[in-house]
Amino acid sequence: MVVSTRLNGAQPRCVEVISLGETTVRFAGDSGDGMQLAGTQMTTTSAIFGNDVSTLPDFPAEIRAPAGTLAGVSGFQLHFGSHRLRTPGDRVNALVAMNPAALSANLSDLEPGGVLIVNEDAFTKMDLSRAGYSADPLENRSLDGYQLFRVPMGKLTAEACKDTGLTGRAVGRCKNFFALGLVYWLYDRPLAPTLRWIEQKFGSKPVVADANIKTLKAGYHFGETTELFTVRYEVAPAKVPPGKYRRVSGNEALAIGLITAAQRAGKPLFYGSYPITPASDILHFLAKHKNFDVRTFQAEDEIAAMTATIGAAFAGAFAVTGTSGPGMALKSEAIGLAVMTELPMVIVNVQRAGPSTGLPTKTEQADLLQAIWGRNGENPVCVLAAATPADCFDMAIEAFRIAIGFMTPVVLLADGYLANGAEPWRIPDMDSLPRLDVKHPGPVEGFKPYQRNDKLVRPWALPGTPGLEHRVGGLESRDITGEVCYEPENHEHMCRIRRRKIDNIAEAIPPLEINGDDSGELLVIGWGSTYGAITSAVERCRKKGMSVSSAHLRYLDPMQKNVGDVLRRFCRVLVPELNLGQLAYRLRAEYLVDATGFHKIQGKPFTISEIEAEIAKRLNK
Amino acid sequence: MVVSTRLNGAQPRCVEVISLGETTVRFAGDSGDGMQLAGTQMTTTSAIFGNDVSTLPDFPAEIRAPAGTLAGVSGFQLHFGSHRLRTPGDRVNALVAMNPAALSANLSDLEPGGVLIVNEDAFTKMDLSRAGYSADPLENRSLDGYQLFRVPMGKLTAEACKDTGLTGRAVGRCKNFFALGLVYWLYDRPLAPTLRWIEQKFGSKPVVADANIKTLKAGYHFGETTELFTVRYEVAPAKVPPGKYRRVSGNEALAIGLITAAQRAGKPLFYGSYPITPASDILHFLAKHKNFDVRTFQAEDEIAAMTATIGAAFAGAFAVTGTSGPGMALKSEAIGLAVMTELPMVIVNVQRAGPSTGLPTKTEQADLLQAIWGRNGENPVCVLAAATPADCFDMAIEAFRIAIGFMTPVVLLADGYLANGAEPWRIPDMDSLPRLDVKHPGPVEGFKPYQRNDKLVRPWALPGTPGLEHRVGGLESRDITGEVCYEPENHEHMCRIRRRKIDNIAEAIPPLEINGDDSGELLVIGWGSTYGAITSAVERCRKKGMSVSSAHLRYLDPMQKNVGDVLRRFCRVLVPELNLGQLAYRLRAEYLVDATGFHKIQGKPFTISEIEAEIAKRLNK
Amino acid sequence: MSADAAKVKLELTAKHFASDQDPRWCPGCGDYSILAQVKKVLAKIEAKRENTVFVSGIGCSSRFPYYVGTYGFHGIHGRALAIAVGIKVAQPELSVWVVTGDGDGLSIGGNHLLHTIRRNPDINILLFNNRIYGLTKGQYSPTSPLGKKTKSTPMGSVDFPLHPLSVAIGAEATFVARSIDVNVKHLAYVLERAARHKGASFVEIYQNCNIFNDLAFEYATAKTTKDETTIYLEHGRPLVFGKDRNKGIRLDGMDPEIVELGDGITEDDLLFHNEKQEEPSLAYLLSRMRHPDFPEPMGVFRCVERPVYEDLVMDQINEASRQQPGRLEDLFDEGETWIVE
Amino acid sequence: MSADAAKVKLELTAKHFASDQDPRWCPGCGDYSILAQVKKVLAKIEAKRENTVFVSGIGCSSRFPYYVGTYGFHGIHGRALAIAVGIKVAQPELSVWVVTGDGDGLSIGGNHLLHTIRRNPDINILLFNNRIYGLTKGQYSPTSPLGKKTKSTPMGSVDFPLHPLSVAIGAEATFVARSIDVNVKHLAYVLERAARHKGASFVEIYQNCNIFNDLAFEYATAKTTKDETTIYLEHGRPLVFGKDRNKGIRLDGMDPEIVELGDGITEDDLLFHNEKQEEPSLAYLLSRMRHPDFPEPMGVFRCVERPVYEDLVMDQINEASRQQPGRLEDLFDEGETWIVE
Ligand SMILES: Cc1ncc(C[n+]2csc(CCOP(=O)(O)OP(=O)(O)O)c2C)c(N)n1
Ligand SMILES: Cc1ncc(C[n+]2csc(CCOP(=O)(O)OP(=O)(O)O)c2C)c(N)n1
Ligand code: SF4
Ligand code: SF4
Ligand SMILES: [Mg+2]
Ligand SMILES: [Mg+2]
Repeated sequence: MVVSTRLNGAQPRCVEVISLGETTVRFAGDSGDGMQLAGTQMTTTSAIFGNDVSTLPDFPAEIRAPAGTLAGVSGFQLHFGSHRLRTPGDRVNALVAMNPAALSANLSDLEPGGVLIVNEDAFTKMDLSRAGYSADPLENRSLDGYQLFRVPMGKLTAEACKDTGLTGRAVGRCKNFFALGLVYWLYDRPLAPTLRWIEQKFGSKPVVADANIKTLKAGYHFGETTELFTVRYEVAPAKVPPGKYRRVSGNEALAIGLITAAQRAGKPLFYGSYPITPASDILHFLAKHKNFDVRTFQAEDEIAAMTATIGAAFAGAFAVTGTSGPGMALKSEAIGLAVMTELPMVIVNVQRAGPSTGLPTKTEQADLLQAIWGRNGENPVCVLAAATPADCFDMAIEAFRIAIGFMTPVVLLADGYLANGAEPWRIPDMDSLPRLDVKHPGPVEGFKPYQRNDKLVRPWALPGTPGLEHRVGGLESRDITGEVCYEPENHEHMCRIRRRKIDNIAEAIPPLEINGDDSGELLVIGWGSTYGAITSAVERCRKKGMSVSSAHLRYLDPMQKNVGDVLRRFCRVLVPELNLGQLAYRLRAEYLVDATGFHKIQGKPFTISEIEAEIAKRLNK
Repeated sequence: MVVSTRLNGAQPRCVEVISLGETTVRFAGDSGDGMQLAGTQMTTTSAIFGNDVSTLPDFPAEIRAPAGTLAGVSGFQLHFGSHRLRTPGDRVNALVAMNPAALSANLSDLEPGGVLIVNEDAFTKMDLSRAGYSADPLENRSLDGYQLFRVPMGKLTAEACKDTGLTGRAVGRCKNFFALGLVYWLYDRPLAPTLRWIEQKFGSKPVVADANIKTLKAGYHFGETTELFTVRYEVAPAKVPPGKYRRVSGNEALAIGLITAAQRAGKPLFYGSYPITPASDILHFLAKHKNFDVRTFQAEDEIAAMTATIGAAFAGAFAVTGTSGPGMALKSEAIGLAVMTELPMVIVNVQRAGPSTGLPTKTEQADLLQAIWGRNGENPVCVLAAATPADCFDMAIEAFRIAIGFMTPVVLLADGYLANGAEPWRIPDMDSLPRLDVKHPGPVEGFKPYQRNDKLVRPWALPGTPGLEHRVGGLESRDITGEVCYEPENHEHMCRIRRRKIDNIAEAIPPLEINGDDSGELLVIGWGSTYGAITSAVERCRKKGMSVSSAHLRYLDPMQKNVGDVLRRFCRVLVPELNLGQLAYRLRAEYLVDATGFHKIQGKPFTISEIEAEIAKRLNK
Repeated sequence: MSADAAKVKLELTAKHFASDQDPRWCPGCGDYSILAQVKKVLAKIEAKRENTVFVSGIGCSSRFPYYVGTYGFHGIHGRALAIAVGIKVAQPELSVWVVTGDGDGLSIGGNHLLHTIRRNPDINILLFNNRIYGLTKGQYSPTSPLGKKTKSTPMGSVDFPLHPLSVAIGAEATFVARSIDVNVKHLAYVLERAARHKGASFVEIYQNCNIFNDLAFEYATAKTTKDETTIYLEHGRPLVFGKDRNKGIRLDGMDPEIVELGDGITEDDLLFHNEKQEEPSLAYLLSRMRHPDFPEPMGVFRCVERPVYEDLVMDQINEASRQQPGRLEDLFDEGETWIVE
Repeated sequence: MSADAAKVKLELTAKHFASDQDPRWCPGCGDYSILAQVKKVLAKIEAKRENTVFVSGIGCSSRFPYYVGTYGFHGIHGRALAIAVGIKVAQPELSVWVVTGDGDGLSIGGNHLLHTIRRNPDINILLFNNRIYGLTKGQYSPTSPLGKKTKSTPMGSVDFPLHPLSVAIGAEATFVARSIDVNVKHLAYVLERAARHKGASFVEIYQNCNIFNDLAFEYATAKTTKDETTIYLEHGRPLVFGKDRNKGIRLDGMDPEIVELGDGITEDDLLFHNEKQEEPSLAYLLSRMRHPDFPEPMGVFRCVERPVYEDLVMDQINEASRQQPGRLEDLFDEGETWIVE
């Protein structure tokens, strides 16, 4: 096989090899160019190779914009390295641009002097003008600041496929494998995983498989043999904890977590949802796993999804609803009913950029105070937030642990960045998984639906159980008996109990951990998907000797018991958020600490260096 | 005429006359007993007499509970005095109970030693047991702590009606006039206003008019002639600013204010609403005033009400929607659309006790942070709150002034207590009313829908105007041009502009005033309907020499520019609220001031003495 | 067992379905009668308290669950049906009843009605139509007639009403029926039919709100008029009505018309009711017969079979589990995995 | 003016209704064709840009207003109709068009559809039915057929679909019609009819989503099948169809049946279309004729007169103002007043 000619290490030509600790590559092309596929292949290959990886796709807002236009550009960014990575990378070190539009839309993210590989065949007059170029950037020296490699990928791909029997448009669709092969050579990646994948995927279409394999190898060999490239990179494997791994996006991890929670409790999982970007993939994932007794209900709207979820919780299922910001707003009245009836359920909000429809495919963290306050009356729920794609798995289970442990709705916040971003996930040992024990009362005399235990938690009595017949609803209930009650004192009592019950959750969660010293000049505190950028920035600054630590909140209501303590051990508190200051507001109100915000509200995550720079500024460095 | 025998001042028997500065009377009976009527009659009479008055009805939660039951008790409380009153009274000084249920439900509010007038004819075995009495309280000395007057009102009313031709059940329905007459005698009220009212109301039914007049007088004479009463009260007229007055409830005042605003701008008033207690009366009032070009739209739900209101605002009407807590929750997604499209409108939330359905007929102030934060994304609106029933008029106009001045939705908060409570309202001079000038752009070339003025306000361009054709929507718009725009920087720019525009409103509103000294030991700060109780309590405490002042927020977002200053001039800040601490939370977050709350969440307003006691406690007095 | 003994037993059993709460509707409200019949029918069909759930929204009618000694859920305004579907999907074996009003079910909750009906879960939907908003004290509802004067329409409503049965048939309901609060025998019959139908049973019940819309259905209940203003549907029988049962409904093309029997017109010329007709156009046409132009049909308009939602849901789960039993290990391992040593 | 010249003029005028934004639908999407016809019809009816408002919800179809050079409002999901009613009540003289999708208009927005239709404001409602959620990338919609495999129903949908026209007729719509994106002439005809109808005009337009539900309507558009699978309604004419126009629809009682013409059966035996029939049962029956059992009717199902909402609203305002012109002084003085000196 041709592949055996691969000369690892021994270079046929004089090529310099540069070792990198980490690097970021972005594939960009038209929606039809297969960039997502190229990106995920390289991700898996790098992970198997032993790197730590973090990825982010960038889908166009339009479903299918006309080919060649800016609106139709699709991208996939991969960050891989020989140490722990937490973000998909601040700046792009190498950009593959399959057409002028992809170049135009992505060039600003490429670092000065970065590697720029373009498919020069696509730089036709028509495609240039579709991308809004009046002059060909490959010709007018505008790309002089980059290491530009012009590769006639179209022609070379056609060449590679010549004898495979593949013809016409199908040949064009192999181009992404040419680009991939070339990049594999550039970063010294093994071809085997992708070859395996092609064989599996196209096993039944040998012509296609053959063409893709040939093209991939052609790309690789093009790097190896052409004089174009004089430098090659290697990124050594990282030290990652041993175990079996897979790649998960946040939405996948969240869905897997939900199934796991229900399975560990021996319960059906009910998922009531109305499709909405970027939460829909949770529904899609769950609908594919009905063999785990997952009952998906695509409702007529978010209100039906929410109230059906309440019904399912009443009837004893592990009940979940999932949505994004606007849908969350629609659910707010019904969430109050869940609070009143004190039923356990999980409400997932995969936040996106608002207000209103906003930028529906972009990320943001601006629904925190909506989750806490966005309902009529004193209406407390537990609010959690996941920090990384893989953390969505843990937090989904944690959400259910709290929901059933405290008979309360739990809002679990994720966001578009977590939802679509992916990272390696160490597959947990079955034995390490928490067992969620649910106790339902059996038939008793004189059952009292609002008789509480020492944690103020009422029993979860299931329809179908003789003797426990009772009624719940949105009117105020008398404590203990649960009957409708208009008495003033009972109402105050119940409002306070509902709040105290949520506060009690703080007794059942681990304390907030500090990344860095326990005290110092500056604490950087965040929540949700900013975890990676904050943690990495703080590590970098600490390496430079700055007195800074970080802490990350996964529990937003209640907060952990030691949060106030932690805050007060630092002279200053910085709160980076993808909003205009919602956690900062909460910390100030709760602890009277002069926490000040650092805001970005552009539909994009923080880069590490943005936070690094802000830390330096705050420390007057 | 018999009435001429009324011996004002000169008492036919030896009756002691006690002068009171203020007093509180409550009429209580079965829903069918006409207590609301008796109460409002006495209110008008007292107002005409020259007292300051403040009233609160207490409706049963059920529509029509079975006669004689506790659930069916209806009450009306009147506070009148010779000085400025701001609440319907903490404790009841005199209670009229028309049946055992009314006695049982209301006795606990009667002050020890207070006047208790009961209709003894209604204390039958059956009615006693319906009210849950096992023994007759009139007989077993359980009422010894009160000045009990047993009056056979049934018999005496029948007697009074004997020659009028009125028969059967209709006679029974006159009983309330007997009670009213008796109370009129007790408090030395003139009969004339009520006599006039009866004649007007029953002009076409002379038999009924005659019977009611005779009964009213019989009640009065009963007081005068029976030996039962040895004490009589007088409450001198108050010094109130001269002018023409009428009584308004908060809902009436609010509706009048909305009509006034629209009329002053020469605009149709659009009111889109879905019925909900306690906001429905605004709809009812407006629907009766179509001659003011009021276009009421009873929508299929609150979402339709809200979005129709947005449509009406887009088309140039003065657009309003009104609801209560659960409805407000339902509107939250759509309010975001109003924020994005930057259209002027008013959103009224007459708050009630939540969460969820809660105690739907009771009052509460727990929707403040919902109003501010209860939407997805960074989603700022202007939030106002009325302080008294009559203030609803002013705040309705103010809401529109801001809405059109800043092209923004304005949330106006009222509550059940304001909505149903009533006070005298000095009818404003036409000239004193603000003129609301609305400027719509005329036909221009190259119109830009998001081109802002110096206050960041965009133009209100009306469909129907040639050349201004433009499109708005919930997706992020490019500033100035208004077209859909996914650019990161534009999104951040727009999010910040929307927030800054709301903040700019602070430049256009009067500063916060302090009631009392400008600085001192304790500031009591509140918002909404607690105004009366807080202000009166602070005045009382100041009279006792305590170092306490108060301030009241009508502007909740943005707050007035001097709020931080005011707070910091006091050693301590107390925030009484009918919730678990929402304004306190906001003040703490915004100003890092250790504002601490005083909470009541019982569906009832604060009494003056509750706040008085809390002030004393805080001052260690 | 004598007839009396049977009656005693039946009444005892109806009591068996009472809760410990006293109903709090206005004295004279039609809801009382419906409650009594529902309890009787529960007894008759030998429902199990523990396996029965009553779900409602908000409104006078929606207080219903408090008065039945089964499981109950008093929801929020308009959402009873969605709650019920959630319950049904979580526990398909439960018997679920939904009580809603003309405002709750057709105004704010109209969309859930359409979608629940089309999905056809096995629940019984009772819509108490009093043509008014009772609980909020008297605004017009989506079923109030044009011109109706209420608190929110002092000059008369300008909204053309919805007709619950036409809407339900628009969504192609499998079971559609109508009865009246005071006609207790017929009501019990219709309720029992609804209970026994497998699928979403939609029943409109004319209900008098004697406080805010008294006598709205007087035409259909008054001794003097009811025989002329209502017509009782019987499967397979011609549409005959009138005090002397001398009138009938005949079809003129697609238009119904009232004819007098005799004079050459016999029952055979009349429209014959067929509740099992697959094609719902007949049911639709019947739903369009309205007072005062026509006698209003009472009874079962349509009763056809269609797979029920929760069965289809469970079939897929069972099929998927049969094909590949769900094991967490497999779930975790989906897609590509790699081992780090 | 030659026919060509007229055509040129017409096309110029259609351009007159374009906005400055390029449509961003997928290449090949049926929405393009509908946009073109709408602009043409606007030109034909001589609409004024400044007096026309396009309102939509969210969805691919709901991007429509951006591409028309009139006033436009891109609302939130499902609420276009309520926004439109608000506009209409505030400014009754505006010409208001609503563009919605099968998800936007029938799923989340189904209730507003019922209520807008019953109120009958003078607006034109175009529901682009592609039987899929396009914008959210391919979940089944309320009009997707049973068993449909989509992203959210990998084992096939278990929800029986809603049929937009049946739902609209359930709410007793005054104007109901259907057309197809690719049949541009017929589409233009139907759109013009909708525009000219005074009242709520409801038009279902079969629209191909070539990305997520390609060929959903192939049966009705393919040269080889369309003559057998569709039937074009003409007022007063019998229901004839087929490549050779040799088939027709006859009524058997209330059931439609397909018959071949000839052999004793003539057009006179067929069902005659009457769009003006007061009784909507015929329209309902036609809405129930569905592929593959029947050819699907295209054209105007129903077109009847009923007072329009905004007129009734304004009538009351005018009447009230006539009876007593609104003066703020009077408003302030209502009820009892007293003077303090
Ligand atoms: C979200 C919301 N909006 C409005 C209300 C107020 N509300 C309660 S019941 C009701 C209508 C009741 O009418 P109907 O459903 O006909 O029931 P009825 O009282 O006539 O039996 C309304 C508008 C509410 N509780 N919640
Ligand atoms: C409140 C809310 N829920 C969900 C969504 C997501 N969403 C946008 S469009 C859409 C459905 C689109 O389907 P359809 O109306 O048929 O339009 P099409 O794209 O097919 O033209 C959904 C679910 C949203 N934008 N807002
Ligand atoms: S208001 Fe009407 S519907 Fe409600 S309980 Fe009273 S009579 Fe019944
Ligand atoms: S996804 Fe479908 S409906 Fe949407 S634009 Fe593309 S082809 Fe059209
Ligand atoms: Mg009703
Ligand atoms: Mg669609």
